[in-house]
Amino acid sequence: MANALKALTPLGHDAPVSETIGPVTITENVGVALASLASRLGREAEVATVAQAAGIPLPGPGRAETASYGAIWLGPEQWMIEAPFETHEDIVAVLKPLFGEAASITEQTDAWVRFDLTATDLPALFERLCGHDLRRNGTGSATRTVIEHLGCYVVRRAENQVSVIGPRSSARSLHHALITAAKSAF
Amino acid sequence: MIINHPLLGPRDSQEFVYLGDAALIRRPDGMADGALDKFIDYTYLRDNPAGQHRELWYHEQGDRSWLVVTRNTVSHEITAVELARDVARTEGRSK
Amino acid sequence: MSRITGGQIDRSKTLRFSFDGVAYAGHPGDTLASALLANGVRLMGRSFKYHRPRGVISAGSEEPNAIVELRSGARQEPNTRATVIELFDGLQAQSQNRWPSLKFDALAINDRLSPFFAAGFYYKTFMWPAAFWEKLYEPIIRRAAGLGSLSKQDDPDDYDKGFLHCDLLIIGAGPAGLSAALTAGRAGARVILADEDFRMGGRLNAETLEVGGGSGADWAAKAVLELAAMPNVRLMTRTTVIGAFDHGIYGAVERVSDHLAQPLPGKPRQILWRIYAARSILAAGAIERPIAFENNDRPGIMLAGALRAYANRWGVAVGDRVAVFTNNDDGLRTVADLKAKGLDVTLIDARQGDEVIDSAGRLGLKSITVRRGNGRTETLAVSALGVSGGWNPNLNIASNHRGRPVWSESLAAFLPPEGAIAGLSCAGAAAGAMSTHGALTTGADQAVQALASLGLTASTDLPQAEDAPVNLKAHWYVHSGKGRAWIDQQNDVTVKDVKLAKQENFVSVEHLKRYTTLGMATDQGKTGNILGLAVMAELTGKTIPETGTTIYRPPYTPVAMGVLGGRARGEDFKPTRHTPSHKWATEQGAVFVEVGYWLRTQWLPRAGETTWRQSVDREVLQTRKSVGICDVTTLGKIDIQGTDAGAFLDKVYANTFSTLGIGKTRYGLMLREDGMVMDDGTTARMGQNEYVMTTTTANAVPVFRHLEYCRQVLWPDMDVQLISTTEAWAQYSVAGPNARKLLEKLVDQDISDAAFPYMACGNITVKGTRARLFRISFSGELAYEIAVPTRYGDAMIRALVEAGRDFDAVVYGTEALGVMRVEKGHVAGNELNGQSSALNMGLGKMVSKKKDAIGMVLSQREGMVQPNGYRLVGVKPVDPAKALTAGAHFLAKGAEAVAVNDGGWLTSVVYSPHLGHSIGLGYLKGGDTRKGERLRVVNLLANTDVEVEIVSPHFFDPEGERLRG
Amino acid sequence: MRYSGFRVIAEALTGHKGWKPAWRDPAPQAAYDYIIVGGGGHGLATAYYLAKEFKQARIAVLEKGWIGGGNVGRNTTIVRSNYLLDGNQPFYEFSMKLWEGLEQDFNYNAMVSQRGIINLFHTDAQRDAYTRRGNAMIMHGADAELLTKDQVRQMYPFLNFDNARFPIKGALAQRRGGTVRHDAVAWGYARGADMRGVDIIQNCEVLGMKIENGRVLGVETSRGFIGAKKVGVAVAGSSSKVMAHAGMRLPIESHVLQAFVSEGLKPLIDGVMTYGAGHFYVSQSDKGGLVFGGDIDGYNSYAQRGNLPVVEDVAEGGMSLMPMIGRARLLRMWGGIMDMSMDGSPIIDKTHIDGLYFNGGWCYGGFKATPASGFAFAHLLAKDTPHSTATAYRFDRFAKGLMIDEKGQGAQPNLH
Repeated sequence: MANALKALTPLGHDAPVSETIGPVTITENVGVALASLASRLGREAEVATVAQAAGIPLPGPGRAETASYGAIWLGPEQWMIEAPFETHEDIVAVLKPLFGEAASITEQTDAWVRFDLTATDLPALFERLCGHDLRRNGTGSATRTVIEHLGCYVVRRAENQVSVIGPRSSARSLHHALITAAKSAF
Repeated sequence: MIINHPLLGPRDSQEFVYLGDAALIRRPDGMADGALDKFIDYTYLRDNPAGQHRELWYHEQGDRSWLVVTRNTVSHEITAVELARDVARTEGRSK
Repeated sequence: MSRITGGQIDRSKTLRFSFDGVAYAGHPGDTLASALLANGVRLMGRSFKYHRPRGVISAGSEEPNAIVELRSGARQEPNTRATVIELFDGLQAQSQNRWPSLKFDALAINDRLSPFFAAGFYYKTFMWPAAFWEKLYEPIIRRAAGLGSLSKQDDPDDYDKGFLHCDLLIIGAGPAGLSAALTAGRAGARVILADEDFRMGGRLNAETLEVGGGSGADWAAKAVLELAAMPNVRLMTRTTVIGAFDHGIYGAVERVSDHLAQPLPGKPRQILWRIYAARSILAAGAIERPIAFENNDRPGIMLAGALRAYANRWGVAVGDRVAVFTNNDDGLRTVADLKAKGLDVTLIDARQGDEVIDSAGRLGLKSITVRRGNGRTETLAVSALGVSGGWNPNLNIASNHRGRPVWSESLAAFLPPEGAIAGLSCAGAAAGAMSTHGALTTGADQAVQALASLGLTASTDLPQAEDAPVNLKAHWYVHSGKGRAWIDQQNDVTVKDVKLAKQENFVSVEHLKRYTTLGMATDQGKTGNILGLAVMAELTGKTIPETGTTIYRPPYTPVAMGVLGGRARGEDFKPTRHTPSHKWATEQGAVFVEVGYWLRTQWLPRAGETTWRQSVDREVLQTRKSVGICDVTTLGKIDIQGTDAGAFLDKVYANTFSTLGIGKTRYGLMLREDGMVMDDGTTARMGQNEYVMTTTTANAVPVFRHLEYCRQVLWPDMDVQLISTTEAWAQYSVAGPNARKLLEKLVDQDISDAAFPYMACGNITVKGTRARLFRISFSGELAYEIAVPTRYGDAMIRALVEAGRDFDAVVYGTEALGVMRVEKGHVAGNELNGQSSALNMGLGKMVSKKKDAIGMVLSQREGMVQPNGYRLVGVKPVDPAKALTAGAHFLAKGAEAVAVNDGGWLTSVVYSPHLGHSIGLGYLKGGDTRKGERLRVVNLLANTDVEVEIVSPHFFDPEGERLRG
Repeated sequence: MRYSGFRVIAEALTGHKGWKPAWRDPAPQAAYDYIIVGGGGHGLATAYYLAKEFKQARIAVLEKGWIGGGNVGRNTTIVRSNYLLDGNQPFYEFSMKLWEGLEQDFNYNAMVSQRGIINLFHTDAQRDAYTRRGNAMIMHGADAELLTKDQVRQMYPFLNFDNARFPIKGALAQRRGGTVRHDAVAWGYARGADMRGVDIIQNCEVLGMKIENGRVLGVETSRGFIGAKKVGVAVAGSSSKVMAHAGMRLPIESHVLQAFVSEGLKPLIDGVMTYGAGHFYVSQSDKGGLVFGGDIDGYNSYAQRGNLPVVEDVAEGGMSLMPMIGRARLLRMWGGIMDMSMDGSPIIDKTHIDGLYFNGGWCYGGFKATPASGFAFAHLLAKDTPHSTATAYRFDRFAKGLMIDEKGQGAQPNLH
């Protein structure tokens, strides 16, 4: 609508930044809406049913899946739900009616910065960033770990694509760490 | 150290925050008679064994689970890792 | 010219380098040590205490003597072993710990005075007169001490850290390590093979022994080629495994760029790898040990195996006339190999009763005195002497977990402790298998066993190799003469020092080490410790294992501080957190301050303002006069949902929350179980089962951790779900009489006092954008906190400023925020110091005794409810012109500034532009009953002493009418 | 025998034949008036002062291994009296005064070197806290100064003043702080005690306590039963183990603290420095090694070794504070077992068992406390009343809510 507030990317620009260092391309992704979904105590089965009907996958520990929605396992009975920002800016308003009081749902979209990294040899890059072993954790693996003192989710989207999802306020520090590691590794 | 997370498998202990003796699960009832003495023991006294120790670790840079880790304080060998919530329930904690 | 034929150096290329300013030439494949020896340079350093002339004694990282300052300027590296410095073109090295020159060193006088410098002499003197130790003696000692020097300039290089994972880590790429790697690699296991050398092969490169019918070095080269072709094997040369830590984690340092003049752009100098290994094999070989005799430390005297290594691997003859003094067959190899190179070699075999009893040559070996078994002594003119007292299995890392090494009579050496480190086994010479055949076999066998324990099967296919016995007769030092026989060469510990230690009852091996400094030098006693033990054993009439063992702590060899620090230095020491208004504030020329990892606006100077006070005063006055805007995003926000959320809040907060109505906000006080205040903040009830808790900026993470603890550990059946939303929302405080007017220009809903009263909260929209509004006040003004999704935070601050133009709105920073909260008597960081209870803060009434909340019980202990305990008070100077200082202490008028009179201290002090003078909050003993009293606040660090009046902490609008306006 | 420069010269000229053992190795007697369990710094100092200051006799020190092998043999050698709280500051200042006269007192050069300590601060809140602390120090008779950034820069121009993530804003200084040669402290007290008739018995581990009708009668050891009128326990990291023999649980957890030393370097750092924005403190020994440390590993441990995360954390702090040490090399690292108490402050008190006394909970403040701890414990043992500077170090302070919590971290030992 008119006078709507203008958005900035986590790196503080009008449009997402993409940078290529040797074989690695690091791209800021602002096109995904996020919400945390947690089953209320004792209503896990209900949540599973509703989710299945709505095309929301509920992957197990350490995993990420994509159906109509994407989902990353956060913790016991808790997931991060992904949807296109274009259509789901107010993602909670979309999800709440589905789950009602069976789940606790909280908007997370702007709590995070997401960098999508593509490279032919991602493990060689990530062995300079964190203890998460990409040589053993293939497509569909997703975990939270530490990168340069920052708690980040590392999501293996495909053999050659990984998303690093970190705290939005530290977007610049995280970006700097990724760029530095790429220059060092390749 | 490596903590074998019951849900996530082996993780570097650097992802965790340590609290202390898992006896902290057994928090006294603050409204019961003699609560003061119970709370003084609960809060301040420790077995501090040289050997097997059940202790609370929090997976802060992971899935935010509180774990009960059974670890030898002399060798650092870890023999069991459980979700603290499950342990608390088996020890009778509820609401 | 002492270059001879052969060796693994590339003679087709020449590398220029300098040592102490003199230019020399060497070849790729040389170390600084081999190149210097090839140029006839034997004198390379001076010892620590006596400044004795020293040359190399080894060909590896165990070197105690030939340590130099490498490179110059900011890249200068003190105490670098010439034996492991890979030669590069343009290399510069200087000798160290000498003045004015290496050849003539003034402090060599210490050597003549050595009787006065016996072990531990300094513990017995320099005590009189008392003042002289620090004024005279110690400064002299400090100046004389130390080895090399740092440049005192910032290290210009970068360092990386990394993480590697494998089934099998193999430490050492000699015959045992290569055999293990081939076995495991061929079986398909994930293997890491690490070696500190720049060429794999270990001793095979230094020997003429055959493997599989060809030269050992060739076999090693072929093995490396085969391994390099395996995708499941990672070969890491120039990589030192520095230690074994818990649960199969190993530290390793890869020297990526140390063989270059300087690192390539963007590349690190070194990398610290954290290796996660399911299994590991220590195949680090063995380290030869000398036999101590009088003046056994002259340049030219070295370990027999090193003498052989320089000839075979580097094509260097240390001298043309050579002698070898040995107590085992390995020494005979040196004799044979050097003879084969056409050198004149004399054998002195201790097993025949022959001994070297002395040597001569001030700056380098000229001759040795030999006493034959028949008692006849002779002097031999030699320029090099190789000494072999046998080989010690290099068990260093296997003892990192303090397991006790096991004595072997046949080797007269310690073997690694079995199973002392879970998952680690030993192979080859490190395990006491001293022949090439033994190395190849044990390497393969250990690999098979390690893989089997991981459920992998491997088979072995071993080349033929020698399996000669050691034939050693233990011989530690030569009993002869009154002179000194060196045990720890760098620290100048001699047999005499060990005898003195025994005489003074420093017989425990730990006392021996500490008293004599044996094994404390940069080589950590890799060659010398065993001799010291042996001498002490003889003196006490015990066996060596009875006397003690030597276990090693990490690191295996010294590690640059830089690589342990990695990238975390300078501005990258810790991450930086930026607030949503950061970009805008930067444009405005804001001054920022570190608040934890956050950067917050401290104040916003305007044109013409020359002091920070001018800016802050303006921000405060204008906020109270009209309206001010402040970015409060950094406050922690935790989304709490679930049917038990209200009951849960009653447990974690000292006051009651279950009674809070939907759409309402309440101030909450959170205690630790010990009854002290942990944190405070407001919590808003957004829905039936939905709350938003705010925490202080500093405690956002600890409070979230604590809530998870309460939810999972203490009350596991409560239906409560948590997630942090701190960064999801950009939140701004809008405070001042015109706050509502300003917001009404942006908010799409009715926020009149009736529709949105004090302490209301709710979801709203700002020009169509989803937002949250909370009517809460930290400043004491009519105030709101408005939050929009963070991506709109920049637009929001601009919109607020724009909408504020009609009211001359100001944006204020943390300083003005602090002023206004002190004016209102709100506690913050300086009062929430972890040592204060609700009662101390004047909030005792908030602690409900009707429910079992965390901290309630212990907050009632007698010591915490004393009437004369600390209470929060307001403080103002009697003379408004006088400034107060936070941290100053309360004293009664006329009272002496001593502890018994200490009444408490000022926690926070600000200048209140509203009141026109300095004001403060403080903790004062019995303060709640002392309003109106006149005291002094004294700051002895600045010699200030100000008379003050104790007042209510609520300096401004005590009735709180403004915030309800 | 008395040590002196003249003696050293005389011995040098006669081949060092005259030096006597620094202490005897006597066999344990059947019973003593006083048994001190623990031959570390505190235990040896206790025995020394019991004999010298309180004129007591029939004293034995029992050490399970070799004397001085505990934390006195594995620390960062720092001495200071820059505490904040009334319960602590007088005690540590008393300790500092004892350090100042120690060498002449026990005729052993422990190299007490008051080259000064500075605690850097990086925020206004830290400055305010140090102002409060500095004033408390002076009111207790100690010395303190608040240094400006420029004063710090003059002392140590190589600190990072250019691009620090947390800029240095100033420092709290105590000029009388400094370092002491740690092993020499144990040996000096041992020699001084031995000369006064104290039996120092090494390789003698206490395996049990004989307690009848609420009174301790002696200790069972690896060398047999030894009777005693009074038993004083000063075993630092082993406190819980030893006191368990008396059926006691303590407000203490054992944690590992790592410390580090670099290769020998020509003089760089004159005094002691602590970083306010990371876990790093450093000094340079007379031999030239940089001696430094940081935070404890953070988990209960009786293993005298730590792990990589803390090593890296300490190095990160060091590199951030002084990037010029990048090319200095870490030579050796080791771990000590700290008796971390529930409020970060020690206990010197009687127990509910007659004749059994306890000294522990030193966290990592134990080394600097050695002389005063020994003196105060000896006072308590000899007179059954606490020394005037140690009256707050009671067991019951937790029950009464009178914690001495310098850091304000509450009942979590690994945060102190």
